Amino acid sequence: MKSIIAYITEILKGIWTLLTGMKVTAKYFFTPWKHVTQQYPENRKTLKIAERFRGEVIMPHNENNEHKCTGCGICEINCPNGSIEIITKSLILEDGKKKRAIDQHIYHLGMCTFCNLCVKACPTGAIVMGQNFEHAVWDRSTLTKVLNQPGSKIMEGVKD
Amino acid sequence: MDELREIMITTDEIKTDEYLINMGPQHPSTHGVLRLLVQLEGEIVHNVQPHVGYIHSGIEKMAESLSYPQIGHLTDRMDYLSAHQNNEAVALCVENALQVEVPERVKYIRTIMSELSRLASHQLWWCVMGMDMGALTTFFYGLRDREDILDIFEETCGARLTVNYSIPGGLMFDIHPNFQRDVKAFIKKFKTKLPEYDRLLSGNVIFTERTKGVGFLSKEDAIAYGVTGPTGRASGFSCDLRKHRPYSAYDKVNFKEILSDVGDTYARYQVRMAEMWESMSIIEQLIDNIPEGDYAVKMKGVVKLPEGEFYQRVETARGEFGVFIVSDGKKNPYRVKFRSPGFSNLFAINHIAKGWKIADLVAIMSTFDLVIPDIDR
Amino acid sequence: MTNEALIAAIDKIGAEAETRQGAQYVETFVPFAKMHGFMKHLKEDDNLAFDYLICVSGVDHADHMQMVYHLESTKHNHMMVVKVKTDGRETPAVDSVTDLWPTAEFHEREAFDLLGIHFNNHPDLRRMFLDDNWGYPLRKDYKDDIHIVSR
Amino acid sequence: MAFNIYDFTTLTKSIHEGLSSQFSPTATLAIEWTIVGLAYLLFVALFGLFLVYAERKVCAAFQQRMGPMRVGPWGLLQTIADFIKLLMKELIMPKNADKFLYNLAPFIVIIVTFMVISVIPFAPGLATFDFDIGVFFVTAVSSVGVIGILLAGWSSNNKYSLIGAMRSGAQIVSYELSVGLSLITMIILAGTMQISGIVEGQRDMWFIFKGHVPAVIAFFVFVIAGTAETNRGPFDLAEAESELTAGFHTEYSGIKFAFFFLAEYINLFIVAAMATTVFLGGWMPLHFGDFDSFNQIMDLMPGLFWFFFKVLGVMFLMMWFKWTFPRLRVDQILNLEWKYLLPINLFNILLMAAVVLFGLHF
Repeated sequence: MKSIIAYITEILKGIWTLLTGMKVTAKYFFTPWKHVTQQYPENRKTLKIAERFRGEVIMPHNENNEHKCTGCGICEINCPNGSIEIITKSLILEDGKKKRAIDQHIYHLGMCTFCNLCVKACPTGAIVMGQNFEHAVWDRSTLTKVLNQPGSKIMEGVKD
Repeated sequence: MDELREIMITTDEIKTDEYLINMGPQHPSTHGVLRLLVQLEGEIVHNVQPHVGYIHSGIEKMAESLSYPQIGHLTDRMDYLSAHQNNEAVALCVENALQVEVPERVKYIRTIMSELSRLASHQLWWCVMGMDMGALTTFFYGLRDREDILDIFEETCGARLTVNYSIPGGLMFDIHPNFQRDVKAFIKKFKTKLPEYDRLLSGNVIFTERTKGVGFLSKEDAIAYGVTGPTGRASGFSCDLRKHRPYSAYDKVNFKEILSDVGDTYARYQVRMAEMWESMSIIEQLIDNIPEGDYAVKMKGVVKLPEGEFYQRVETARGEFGVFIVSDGKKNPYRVKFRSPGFSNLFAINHIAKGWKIADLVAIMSTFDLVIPDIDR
Repeated sequence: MTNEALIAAIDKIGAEAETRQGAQYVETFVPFAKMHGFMKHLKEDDNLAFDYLICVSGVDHADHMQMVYHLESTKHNHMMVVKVKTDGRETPAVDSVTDLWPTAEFHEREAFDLLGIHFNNHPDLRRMFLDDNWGYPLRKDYKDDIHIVSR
Repeated sequence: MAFNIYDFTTLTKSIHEGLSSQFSPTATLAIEWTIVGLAYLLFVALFGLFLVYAERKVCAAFQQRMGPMRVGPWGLLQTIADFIKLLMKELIMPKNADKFLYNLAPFIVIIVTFMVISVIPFAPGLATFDFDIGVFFVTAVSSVGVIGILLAGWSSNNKYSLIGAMRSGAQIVSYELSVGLSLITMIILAGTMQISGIVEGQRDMWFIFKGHVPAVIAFFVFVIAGTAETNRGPFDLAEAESELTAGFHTEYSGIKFAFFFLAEYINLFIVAAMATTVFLGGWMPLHFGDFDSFNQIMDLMPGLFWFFFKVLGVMFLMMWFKWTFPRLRVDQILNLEWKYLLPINLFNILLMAAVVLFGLHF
């Protein structure tokens, strides 16, 4: 008799645990407006990206098309996977002295692992991390970018 | 009666052919590109041979040509669920070698971050565990709650998974102004969600039947096979480095080392569930007491370690992670070896899974919480 | 056990082992011919009881290979490092410690795979990550012009 | 009788008379067969598509998701797009597969579902076959489906498929028993095996209320065993994707896979429809003995509505099971049957016999 009672209580206990589980899922089934899905391309406007989000390396330019990059190459050294190539040129200043300046700051987005080491190492704060994360392209070669805009020059007063 | 006994004896002697099946490299429950060569008789597992190397990325070789801060970002990509702890291990190793004392603030933040990523990792483990057992709904509940932690990471570290937040000398950034508020909000919310996990899965009679008494690992075997982390602690192997060899701010917090002496699949499950509570308690103790100060010490532009061999152990979500750096005084390490927890844990699987069914093998693997890049490196 | 006592206890084993206090842990150098007996002592001696092998690493030095064993005792909670130099670096070989710590089997397979160190009496010495006719990539003289781009 | 206005007998009779006046009796029969066959095909295809969509939406709601949203408004056309995709996919066959059996298996599975579905009364006058042994026919024929699964698993020449098929075989053979016994419990109450008779017997009250305790037990046993028989979670061992990748249909692609897929959902419908017919009064509206005003209000809704309302309710219950519970192991699934369901069932039959014998039912 004892074993029969044990058998029945075992069944009832088992069913009870199943019912508690079903209660959890039912709670969510009957509150469908609490869904966690975000309809991505539709919600672009309301999408919040953290300001520190590391989407790509960018070089901010001011309204006069000026940046802060001196072409020192520290970012290139700090990059673990060779995503940055610095091509410098030498400018001849008014007083006749030669000065190194950036010609092309080449950035291979396709190789970048977004580790932030280049931005951290930059002595002048010329490069920062941008929040854009939609990098899908049809042609891989377009992932190689030149960060300094054509015709841009270095901001006044920025030194190595 | 005697006839019956004879029949029973003969059925024992009936042997069907053993056969081999490949679980993986593409298999839903191997969590990546792990291949298990399983020798089966009917449904019974007789032998499991793990084959790894499908995503061997040569991180140890790569690290030989990188500087120390750069190595840190590679460790993100090994055990991507414990990315922060891996970063921390490298940072601590370099700091110990240079004998740099980091500010208290850094230690506190590192500890909080470690516990957050442990929570995130255990959440993912929980949902995948449910999925491996066939309860697909757990997958979404776990990921839903993990998303909150990833949002906190995104706000403070700038990345959701490969955070690269701890660097030699301190942290990449200071914490975000909203960090404390968000973490507290998350803890408050998750404290209501965790009992729900228990109601949905832990108590479920099907789940307990499938896990209780399945896949035993004794304490001696856990030590012998070097099985650490929650998996080892479920067997009674007291291996919590946070307790035994405290680093960062773990010596300033009160927490229990979760131990179980049962050693079955359910014990491994329960240890992880209890660890989530402990992690939350650690975060709660620290979050309001983060001291003011710098978030990093000024390091030289080029970090050079003194000549010698350095080893640092940290407790990741999966177990003991070790960084072994051999330095010859240059800016690149001479040799780096990562002792990854998954590697040692995985190879105990043959010992555990022998004699159990395929379904149990899947459950056992699930409680091992394997991350394959961690094993392959 | 303090580190001094640990050094004294290890010194008692003999086996031509040189023990000293390293930067972090107690370090011991053992000749490869006597390493297995020495390791057996480390594990079975009640005062030492190094029952947990944390990590086995191989290092390629210019003229020899070195195996580094990180050991811990779960009973006494002390740690030590055992270092074994191999004879030359072309066909290096040391004894396997798989019979003492089963976890060594896989760490040793990894060392064999990446550094080409042979382990005597290893039950199943196969390549682990790489193909059978791949080189030994963690050796310093490893060259791979296709996969390794040096800057 | 109020619900006669929804009776399909007049419709079918008028079609029959119209055709008879135009054609010879043989031709009439042939045309009627064609119409009925096409109607079933259309129903299975459309209802199968609807069920796939419904399952995805229900599962999404359980998981706090939205489910398919892209194709058509609220993703309504998603399953149609999937169906077109499956139609256009290449049919791949393993090199060493047993070609004949491999091709035969999906047809066996789908034919069985058509055979079972033919006896189910959807509404008054809307059932094709109505034998004396309707319930017996359903249990007998539905167990043939396992042959298709076994053939699929064996002929694919894939070990995963084979394990899945063997599991499925063991499972269905055992659970047939519970399905049969729980139906027998109700047959004791109904006193007939004829499906129209069973439905008619529930005119005053559904059997689940009429037979109270034993009927409720039988209902739950039937739903559990029925879930197991359709290879759905938590009893989806035959295709257990985390263990066996896709189980018996691992090697099937394109339309052959679609057959298995469709058959699974139609089987779900069949189990729900049988539960509805035997326990919940089929197309009978909700009636309670002498409450005439209540019964008349209930009669306003057509039988077809009642039938599908109840069927969808039972199906929702089964989906709820699937999306909540973990999967059982192969030995536990047999334990559940032989140690729990079968004894309960046998006891339940005795109880029901006592209830009927002493007239303790309502």
